[in-house]
Amino acid sequence: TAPVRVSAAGGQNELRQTASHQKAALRIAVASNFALTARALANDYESQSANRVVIISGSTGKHYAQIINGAPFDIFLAADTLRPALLEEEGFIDTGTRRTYAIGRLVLWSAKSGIVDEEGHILERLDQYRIAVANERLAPYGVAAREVISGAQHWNQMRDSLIRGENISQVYHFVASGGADAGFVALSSVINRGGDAPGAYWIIPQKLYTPIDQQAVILRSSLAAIDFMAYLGSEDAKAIISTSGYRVPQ
Amino acid sequence: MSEADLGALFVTLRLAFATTIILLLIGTPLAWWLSRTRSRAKPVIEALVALPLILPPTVLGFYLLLLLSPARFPGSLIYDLTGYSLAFTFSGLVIGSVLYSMPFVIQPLQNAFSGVRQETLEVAATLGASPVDAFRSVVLPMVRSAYITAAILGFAHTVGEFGVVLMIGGSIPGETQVLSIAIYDHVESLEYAQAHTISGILFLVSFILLFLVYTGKRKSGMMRL
Amino acid sequence: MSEADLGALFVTLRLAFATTIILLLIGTPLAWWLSRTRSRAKPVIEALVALPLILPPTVLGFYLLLLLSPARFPGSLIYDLTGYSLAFTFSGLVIGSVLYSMPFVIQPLQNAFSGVRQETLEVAATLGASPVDAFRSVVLPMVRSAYITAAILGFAHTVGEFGVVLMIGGSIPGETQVLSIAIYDHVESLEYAQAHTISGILFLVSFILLFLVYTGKRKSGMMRL
Amino acid sequence: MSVTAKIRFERPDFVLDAELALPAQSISVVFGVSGSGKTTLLRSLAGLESHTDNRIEVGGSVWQDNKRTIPTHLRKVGFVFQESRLFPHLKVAGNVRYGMKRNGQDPSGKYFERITRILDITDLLDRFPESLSGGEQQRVAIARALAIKPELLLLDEPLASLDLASKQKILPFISRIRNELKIPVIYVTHSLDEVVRIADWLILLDSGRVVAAGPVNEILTNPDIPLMFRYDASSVLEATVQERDIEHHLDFLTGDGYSLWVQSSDQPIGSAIRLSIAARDVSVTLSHAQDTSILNILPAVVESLSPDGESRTLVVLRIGSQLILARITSRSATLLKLEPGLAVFAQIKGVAVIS
Amino acid sequence: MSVTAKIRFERPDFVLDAELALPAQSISVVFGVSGSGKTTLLRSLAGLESHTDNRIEVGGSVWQDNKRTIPTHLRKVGFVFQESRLFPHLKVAGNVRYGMKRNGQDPSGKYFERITRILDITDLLDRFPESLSGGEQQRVAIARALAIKPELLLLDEPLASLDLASKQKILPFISRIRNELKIPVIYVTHSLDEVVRIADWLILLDSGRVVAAGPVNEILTNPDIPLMFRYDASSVLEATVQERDIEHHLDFLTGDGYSLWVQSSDQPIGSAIRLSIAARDVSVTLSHAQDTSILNILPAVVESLSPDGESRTLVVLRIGSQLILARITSRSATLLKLEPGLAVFAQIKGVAVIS
Ligand SMILES: Nc1ncnc2c1ncn2[C@@H]1O[C@H](COP(=O)(O)OP(=O)(O)OP(=O)(O)O)[C@@H](O)[C@H]1O
Ligand SMILES: Nc1ncnc2c1ncn2[C@@H]1O[C@H](COP(=O)(O)OP(=O)(O)OP(=O)(O)O)[C@@H](O)[C@H]1O
Ligand SMILES: [Mg+2]
Ligand SMILES: [Mg+2]
Repeated sequence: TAPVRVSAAGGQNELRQTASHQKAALRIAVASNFALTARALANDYESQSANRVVIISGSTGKHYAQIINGAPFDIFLAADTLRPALLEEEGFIDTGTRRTYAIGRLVLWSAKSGIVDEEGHILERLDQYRIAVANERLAPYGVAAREVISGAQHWNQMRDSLIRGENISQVYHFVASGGADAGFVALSSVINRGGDAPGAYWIIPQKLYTPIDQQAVILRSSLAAIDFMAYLGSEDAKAIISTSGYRVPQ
Repeated sequence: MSEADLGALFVTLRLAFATTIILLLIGTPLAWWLSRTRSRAKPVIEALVALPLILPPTVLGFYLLLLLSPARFPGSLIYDLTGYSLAFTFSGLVIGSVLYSMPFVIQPLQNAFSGVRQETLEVAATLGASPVDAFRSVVLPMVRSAYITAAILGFAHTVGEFGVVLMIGGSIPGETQVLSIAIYDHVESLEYAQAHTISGILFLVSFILLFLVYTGKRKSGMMRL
Repeated sequence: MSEADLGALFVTLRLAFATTIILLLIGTPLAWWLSRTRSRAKPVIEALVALPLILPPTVLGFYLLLLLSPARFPGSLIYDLTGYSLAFTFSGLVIGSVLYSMPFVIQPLQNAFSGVRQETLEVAATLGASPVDAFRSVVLPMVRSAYITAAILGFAHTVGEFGVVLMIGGSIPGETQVLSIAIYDHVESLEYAQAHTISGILFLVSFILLFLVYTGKRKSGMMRL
Repeated sequence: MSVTAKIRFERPDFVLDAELALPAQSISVVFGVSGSGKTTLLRSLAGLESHTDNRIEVGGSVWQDNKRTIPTHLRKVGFVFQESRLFPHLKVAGNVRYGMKRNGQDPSGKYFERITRILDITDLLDRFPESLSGGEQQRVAIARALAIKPELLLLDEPLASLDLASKQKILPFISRIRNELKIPVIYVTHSLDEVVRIADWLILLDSGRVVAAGPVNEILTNPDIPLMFRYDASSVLEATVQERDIEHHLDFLTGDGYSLWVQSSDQPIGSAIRLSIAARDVSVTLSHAQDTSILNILPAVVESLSPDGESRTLVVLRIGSQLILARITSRSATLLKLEPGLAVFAQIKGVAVIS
Repeated sequence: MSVTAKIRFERPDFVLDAELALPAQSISVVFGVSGSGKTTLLRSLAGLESHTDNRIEVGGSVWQDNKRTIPTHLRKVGFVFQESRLFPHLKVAGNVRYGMKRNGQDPSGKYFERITRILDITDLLDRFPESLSGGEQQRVAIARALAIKPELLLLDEPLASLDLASKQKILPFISRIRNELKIPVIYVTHSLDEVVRIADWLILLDSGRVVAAGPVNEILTNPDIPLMFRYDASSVLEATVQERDIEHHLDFLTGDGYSLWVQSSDQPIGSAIRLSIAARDVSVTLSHAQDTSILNILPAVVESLSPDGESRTLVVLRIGSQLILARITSRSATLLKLEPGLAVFAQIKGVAVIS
């Protein structure tokens, strides 16, 4: 199948695509929070297919900037829906390939004992702690955390004392190091540590925040790319994604 | 520039000034010692000073975070003694920046100090100047231009610093959110126009500042070693 | 260390070597010119050289990306002429690193060059040495230690570089993924153990290397300016 | 303030091993070939060579012994180095004032004016050292060291690059400084000729060892001292001003058993002055010559004769109670049949006698 | 290779304005007080002062005129600077060889050995400059400049910090170098005494202006030259070796209308040599003295008299066709009633005559 995209950089992408055709390694740009899961998926995928996969992790904002400037990625697994939608609008993706591949789950985690319990009582006394969140302007998990804090009526007095990370990995470091008492992180980050992340976490009910949809798109169409996207929707993949702490789209 | 960005600018300047001043203060005796000593410890210290350069700043920041955290030693000691945690505070940022920008201050100073001949110090001694007095009245004026270089490198590097601050700062507005992170945030959140504006201002202000410093250096730069 | 990490190490070393060598090559004439000229352009050039320091590396990387991108001028020009895009290639990384590490090489060289007295060059001329010859046979050996400093700062800064590379490199394994990004990725994906290992190795290797360089510098460092 | 010192300092190829006992308020000249350790000796006295095993006492206070070492900056020693070593970042005035401020001198008082005037640097006060000629730099360095009114003055070939007019102005000034401050001065030079007129004491160094030391005239008239020191052999006499020939600007002096006409010293009648007579300026006759331009012809007795190089002979003559040297050709010595005890006349060219 | 130069160079406080025409294969001595522009003159000749409006021609090739300037490194000029300026990163041997390599000399051939031997630095070849004494450094700098076999040799007070023994070895060597390479040598010094024996030409500088220039004897015996240059007044004669007194190591010389005994030059009988006679070594008598140690007593005629300072008189004497100077006290001049035309005897202390 011939590439069907029309874009400012389209012609060049075509050129590069033929040049790198022989390599046949799929380059997948992945949001940092999903990188570990993506690697697990890649391993599983490579065991079933002749295609090779290269995972390039990074922040979604940065990947976006790179893609519109000609980055040689085949597939983009974003951390949100905003960037994929923008890319679609601007004609940088293979039309019709945008879809949700995972839905993030927010937890409130503390590495110390006695701060977080499984019922979420902490929410009432949230303002007594040093809480780390992802920057709500950059990370969907940050937006979700803000909704939760606002719902508990703490946002206004806490807004300027929250410890902000660029992304949830940073929030994880902040909490893990003990520098912050607790933080809003992804479920995937606490359970991917083999369940032995210290302290305790509370899985925040979905009703307290807007679902964190993470979307995937094909940037440069190829048989391999289409094949991988198909795999992403397979039951095998969904199993890996959900054991990693995400919900999968029905 | 939004109010938040202005706040970040202010924090940045405070941080850069504090870091530069501290670095000049501790860098002076250290660089002097390094330039004069024949101790076997010298290459060890020199290597240690240069080391922070090698690690990516975010990683360095990560380890600093582990160090400063009140959850374990040595951060816990500081916490127990002072009731104060250094992580996510301005003081913590200063410590991180000082470590990270250290080589940029030490190395030019050390090089310049090595260029001051023993002979010159001998003359000062025969004229009644104690070592400290001679350092102040002879060495300092002779290496003025190295101090300018050191201060510029240290200051600029702190302004542009990012990874360490990201890790141990926590972007608390007015306390630890610095300009470099603010710009980064704008880029990440696709607010390119704001990013351009702040970068442009930063560039222009820096350029004018640097230009003035270098012009001043040229004017008074007649005296060589 | 995984195979990917080894690949990243290899790319890092190639990048740091290439950058350091290019910087020494273009830094030498530039620093020499800066140390001797009385041109009014001097402070302008000096300010420009120091400027990359001021911007956070990721932001600088962002602008470099805009520059190198084949989607617009001047990247498009290069692309049209060479059929080759610089963004997301090793060459692009080298350009970015050269720009970013420039001040760390220029400044120590310029300072050292300023310390070489006109008198010394005059003697060389009376002994039949052309300016180039005198530079090679007199200036270079006299400022050896500044070259070591410049090379270490340039090399180390490139190894530790991160933001620029992240942006314009795209961290493509084997091509533009460098060690600093590899460590960062491990940290980001919460693979602390791997991060500790690579950081530890990097630290140790760097320390030994720096230690050896500084020991060598000390041994041969008898001759002062 | 007298100086007693015992100095031992080792370098791989060189050992300085010197014992000095210099009178107070005196000028001692250190003389020796290049590399004989003159500079090293001065540096040791100033406390600039470490790892030395010295004992230095100046004017009763101990500067260094095996228990303690007073650091250089507390020694109050004026040092003019062989190279001028001016501070490049200070103007000439700043250089001179640097030490004054640190030694309780008024940095713009009379003394500053006097020193800069005598060293002829008043016009240079506002210039940076790098714009000075070699001799100008050297004069500033001398001014800077003298300005601190030191307790010990060390001069390492201070006048080597200066013209004769400057030398003639600076040398007497150093001599006056010694008297005013009552300090010992140690002066390294290769030109005995130039300094013998102000020197009281002479130290001959060879390969780091003191070959001879003592009052100038004792050393200079001692025919046993090694040849290399004798190129400029001369002798020094003491005398009193008796009368003055104002028209010809001459003084008539008498010493112990002799009298001389010399260029007027402008000292009051009756004052005691010193004379230095270069051996080359003395000739010997058997009879008293008449009608000669040589003013001073004194009866003398040959004390001893010693060969001086291949063609010359150094003759020690006794005039009254004093010894002086004459350097003549060996051929003349043979022709005149000079031998110890012979009564002769010493012809001293009047113009060669200096006060 | 002769030198003709017209040099003009301005500094804020100082203007050098000199015209030179120096004979080929000659040694020209530049003499003048501190700050008179000697160093600046040498630097201009070497092409080290920019913004000059010079015309310099050496041995027929133009080094500089208003059209073009040959850069210093192509001028083949040996320059010994006032300070030694050794390369700190090279050992002594490396310093000396630096220029040799760049001027087609074999850096370890016979010439290298000869130069290092004569300058007595063979033991220092393996040392770094910073471990040398002042005089040692200066000798290395001289060796380095001579080693390139230059077409023009510029020496800025090269022997100022050297002892007499070294001077006596190096000066004749410079004279020999001039003859071997047939080059002009320009030599700055404050010690006329020391150099007059090898100088052919004399240039007197004052405040950047050439006060007088010409063959040594012409200048030295010219009573019109300013006083300040005359402290060491002396004159130079040409003569031929006639016979030799081997026992006393003396030569008998004859010149145009006079004869002299001098310390043997060891030159073959019949060779032409030069003599320098310091004015202070000449005394005047009306009758021929007997029984004196002064070997050389020559009939002479008083040419002119001029006052020299307050108490002395400079007498120009004609001996045969030559002029020589005598410096005597004014009192003697009065007593002897000296006046132009008077027949007298010039007594020249034999030991003062130098070849
Ligand atoms: N770099 C300079 N800048 C300005 N003026 C200078 C510079 N070098 C020398 N001068 C001045 O130029 C004049 C001539 O200097 P020069 O060095 O030629 O003197 P000189 O005859 O060599 O003296 P000396 O015997 O002291 O070495 C002096 O008045 C001196 O102060
Ligand atoms: N820094 C040094 N390191 C090693 N040796 C040195 C050093 N300085 C001087 N010497 C050596 O020590 C000896 C004495 O040196 P010193 O400088 O005292 O001689 P000097 O009598 O002052 O000679 P000059 O008249 O040439 O100045 C010389 O042999 C010299 O080579
Ligand atoms: Mg010496
Ligand atoms: Mg000079």
